[in-house]
Amino acid sequence: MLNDASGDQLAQIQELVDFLKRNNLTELEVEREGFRVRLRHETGARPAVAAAGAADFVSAGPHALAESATIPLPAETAGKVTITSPIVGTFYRSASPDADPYVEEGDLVKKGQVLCIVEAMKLMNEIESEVDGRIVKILAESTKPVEYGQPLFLIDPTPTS
Amino acid sequence: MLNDASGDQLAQIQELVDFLKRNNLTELEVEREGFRVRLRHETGARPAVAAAGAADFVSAGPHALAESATIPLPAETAGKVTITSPIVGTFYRSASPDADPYVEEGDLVKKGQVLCIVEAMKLMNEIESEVDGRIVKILAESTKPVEYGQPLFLIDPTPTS
Amino acid sequence: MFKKILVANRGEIALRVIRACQELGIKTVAIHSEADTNSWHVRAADEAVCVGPAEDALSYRNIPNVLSAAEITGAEAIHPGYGFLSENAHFAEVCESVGVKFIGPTSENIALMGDKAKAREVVARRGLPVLPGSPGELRNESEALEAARKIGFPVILKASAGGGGRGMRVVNKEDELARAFQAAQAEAKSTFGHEGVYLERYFLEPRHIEVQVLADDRGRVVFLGERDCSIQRRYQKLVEETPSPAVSEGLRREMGRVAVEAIKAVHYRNAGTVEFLLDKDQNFYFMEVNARIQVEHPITEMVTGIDLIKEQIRIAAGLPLGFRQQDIRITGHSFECRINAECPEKFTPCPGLVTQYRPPGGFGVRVDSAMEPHSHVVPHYDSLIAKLITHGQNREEAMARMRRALDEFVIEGIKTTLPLHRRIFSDAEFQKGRVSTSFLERLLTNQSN
Amino acid sequence: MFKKILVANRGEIALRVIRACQELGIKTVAIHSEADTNSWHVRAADEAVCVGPAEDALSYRNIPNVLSAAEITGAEAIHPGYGFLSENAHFAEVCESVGVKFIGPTSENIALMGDKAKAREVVARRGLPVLPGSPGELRNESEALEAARKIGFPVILKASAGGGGRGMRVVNKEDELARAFQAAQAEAKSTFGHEGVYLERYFLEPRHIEVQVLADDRGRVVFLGERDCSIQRRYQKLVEETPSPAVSEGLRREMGRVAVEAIKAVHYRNAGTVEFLLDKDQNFYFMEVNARIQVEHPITEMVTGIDLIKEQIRIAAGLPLGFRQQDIRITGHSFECRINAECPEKFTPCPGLVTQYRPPGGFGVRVDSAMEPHSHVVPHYDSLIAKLITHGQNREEAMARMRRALDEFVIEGIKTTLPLHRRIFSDAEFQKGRVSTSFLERLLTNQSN
Repeated sequence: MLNDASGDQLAQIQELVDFLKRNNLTELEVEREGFRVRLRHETGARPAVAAAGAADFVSAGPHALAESATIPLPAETAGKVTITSPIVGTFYRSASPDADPYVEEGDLVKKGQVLCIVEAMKLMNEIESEVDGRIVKILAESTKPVEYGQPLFLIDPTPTS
Repeated sequence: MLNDASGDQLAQIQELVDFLKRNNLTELEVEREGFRVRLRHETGARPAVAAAGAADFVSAGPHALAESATIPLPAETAGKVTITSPIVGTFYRSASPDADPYVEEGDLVKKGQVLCIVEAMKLMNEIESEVDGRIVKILAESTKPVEYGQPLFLIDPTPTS
Repeated sequence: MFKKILVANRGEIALRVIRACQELGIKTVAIHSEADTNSWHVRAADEAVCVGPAEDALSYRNIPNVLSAAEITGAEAIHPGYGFLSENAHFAEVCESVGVKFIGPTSENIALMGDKAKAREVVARRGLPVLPGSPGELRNESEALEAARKIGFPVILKASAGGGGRGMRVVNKEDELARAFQAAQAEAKSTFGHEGVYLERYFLEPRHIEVQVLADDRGRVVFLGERDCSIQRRYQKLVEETPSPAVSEGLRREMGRVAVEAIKAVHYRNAGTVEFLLDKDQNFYFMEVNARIQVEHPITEMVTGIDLIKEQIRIAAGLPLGFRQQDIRITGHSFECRINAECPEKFTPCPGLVTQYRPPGGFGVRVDSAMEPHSHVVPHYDSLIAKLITHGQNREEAMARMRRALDEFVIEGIKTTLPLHRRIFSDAEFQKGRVSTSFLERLLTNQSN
Repeated sequence: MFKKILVANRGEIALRVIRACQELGIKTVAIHSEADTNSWHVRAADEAVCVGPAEDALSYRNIPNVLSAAEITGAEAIHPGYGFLSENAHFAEVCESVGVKFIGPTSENIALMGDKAKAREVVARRGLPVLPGSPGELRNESEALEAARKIGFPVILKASAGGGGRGMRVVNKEDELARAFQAAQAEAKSTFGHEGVYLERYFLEPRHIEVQVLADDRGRVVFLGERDCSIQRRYQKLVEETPSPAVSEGLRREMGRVAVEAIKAVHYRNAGTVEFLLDKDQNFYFMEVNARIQVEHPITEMVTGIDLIKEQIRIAAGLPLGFRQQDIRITGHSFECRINAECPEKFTPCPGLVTQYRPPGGFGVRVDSAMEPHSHVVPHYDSLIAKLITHGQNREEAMARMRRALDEFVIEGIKTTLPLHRRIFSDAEFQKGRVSTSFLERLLTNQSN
């Protein structure tokens, strides 16, 4: 166990996580041939309670949106920069319905370049890139609400050599 | 343990988990030939609740008695027979206040021999030995109440060779 | 007043009684089987005594061990809760003979109430409306036929010693009677050990209405409104409410008067419930007296503010009732849901480890339960694990609150009747209060269609 | 009626408001900071919007983000709870201007009530008994001296913009006044950003009595009895009860009449609390109006049966009050304990992981809390984690029930004020109802001796 390549390792750790949850453990530590895994799970009612709660919970609104938005996997984000929404509002990829989007996936952008607008209380807030780099992924859908901290863009920064 | 293929390992850990739960443990650590497993299980409120509950809980009565009685350690009981009270009542080591005790620690007893009396509702119930053997320990105090299943005697049975 | 009471029960009702004692400043002794060593009621009590192995016949129903437990702990009185020894006349009698106060009716009360045909006869003699039926047990088929003709079909055959729907037979026509009589007798014999069978008028879609009464040693009797227990499945109640949406203020007073008369007729003492059948034309008929505190007592407490367990204890201690009929005020409306550890479709018990437990809270919500996070529901006993009770200013608010509380209630790891309760409370007919004892069977039938 | 309400708060009060909405069939939007993503109030709501990082100035008090959250979710109204934006006149005004209903008083109400000296002036002009004090803010020391001489020593200096005991100075003699005035001004300036200070008579061992009122859009005002909040530590309430053991039926009516007059004098709308100081001779003086729902509102609900949050929502929706003064009945007695995550000796906050959590249950016990087993008490906010409320037929029963419930309450992993509450409820003077606002300091002093 745990002595293969890292992809397999993740799968194996996932297995341990499932095992931990299935048995309602709070902590699990496994060590073998130089590998050691220690898991802790604050059992807290989170997933169970959500499941038992109102079905409406994931049916509508920004919460649902945040849940279903394309959240990048840890591997994808490694070394990348995520631009998140600094405010609550509505996400627009272009300045007006007729205008072209500020950026597309694959575009090269400069630090300070406008990437999108988040409208809040009739005010258009321009969101700028924090780095030079290439847009890897656009994570929110135009005209849809976004909450504070919601990931909007994934950018692969240009090496500052 | 834990040196087989990973599927077996999980099965083995599962065994440990069951063991942990069955024995109501909160933590278990096993190490063997370079393998180490550590399990934790927040068992729920048991000890915490007792501590937070009424202080009276352990102050009086048969419950307190049962708590404070000399409960033999597992090592002491290995291979020994525990005679428990089959009824609720008052434990007497002798037939009357003036009489000698039925048995003392170290005595050899026969199966069917009367070991003590448990009085319940003015009835004297004679408790007999279930085996031939030697009284290792007397676990209850004369004239004190005993509950159902409370250990009264620890007997080292004579080998039936 | 007593200084120490032994609570001869387990689960939510044991905890309920212990709480009442704590509030009265009375010490408590819990009893428990080996399966319940870690239960909340054991930890909540001041002392605890193990009285036997898991099987209730050998522990919670073990009269010598229960009485010995009272003796060795110096408890002056025993509260039996419901079930187990609560309606055991012999136990009540032995308690009396050894000088331990039985908190409940007298052994004579229990014996008489246990013989339903006889109890009904006594009440009928007072001129009170009794469910039309045979004057007592039926000796043979021809007696049954004669009684049935007098009453008019359909009729129902019931076991004198019975309860919970066992040993019952509905008979629609004369020519069905003979075979049904034999079958009912045989079932009564095999189930209850006594073949006595009686007969009564069978009503279609009746309501089950019961009136809570309190009677002290000095002959004062008051009633505390009624409870509508029409939501049943095979005579097992699942939801109760008070006031009944089918009972007007005038009818309430009249049922209360009859209940008090009936209680006086049988010289009943302590808390009791007079059960009535209410037909579609607002006629009501005395059926029986439940000689114990009932599972559904909390809804009466919610609308009257009166703690029925404390009243039971006070009456047993010889104190007079502290209030008169005119002091009783019914305020608002209350519902109770009995949450059972059962598969909600088939009602098979579903014991196991409760992995998550989060009761609902807030205004107007009461939970009577001995469950905790990580509790084990053991397979040996009743499957009732929690009573969820709500109170509101009116029926609509109490109902909305129940819906909210049911949604909020989290029990994971075992199956419970929570989904069924949610379904009942979102049913339009139920919401309108238009239910009878056949409501639930119909709801369940619609489900499977 | 509103279809969707945004709840601009967290913790128990957010859950309290969400529960009321659920019972009214109104959809809810929770807001939360990044520290509260997994909180119960977030999961209980139909939708949830993260409005900022943990710091409340950037999240729960972030007006643009809170209003945007209402906008993007289509919420028609905002309930502010208590604290945070609840008494922010600017926020109420912005809500009105963007067409989102603020569930609470008008922005003018909030602004006036925030200026305590001015509010008192308005009430005094109606001829109502107001705490003897300076007619408004004091410009300098000589004005202060003049006012103090008129009123008579001892006096207390308070910040107009203040609250919670900050910026207060008791002055016993004339020659202490000048220095105290300067110190109070400086503290007011640094704490509240406004140096305005006023002065009032200082009473030894007064009681803090407040009257709950409801006022609808059409000018109808009712009062719902009083609350005795004398158990305080540095102006932080720890235990509240209703009715007050110090208030007779006649005094209650009189305080209620004055409260209603005061509310009408300031054209107040929605739920509000009129605070009075009650001296040892049963004289009472208007102090201020709390322009929000209060932490201790549940005890009023327990004795009246009226859901104050639902009434707030109904009033905000433009509905008239559904009852008149003569419909209000005070039934029984109620206590509330505020359980804080604090070291019980020094009252320092004690955040952390709650390893065990088991709220008490049963008859007459209500828990308002957003805690669950394995909750995290985060360090960013108020330390109140649960409100334990009991109701009984009389003060004695409500008190016995509180003692029982406090013993039953299990919170492990963090320190809480539970031990202090147990101590208060076993204190003989408290049990007799003989307390004043200095009770708790004395209890704590005795402890350390």
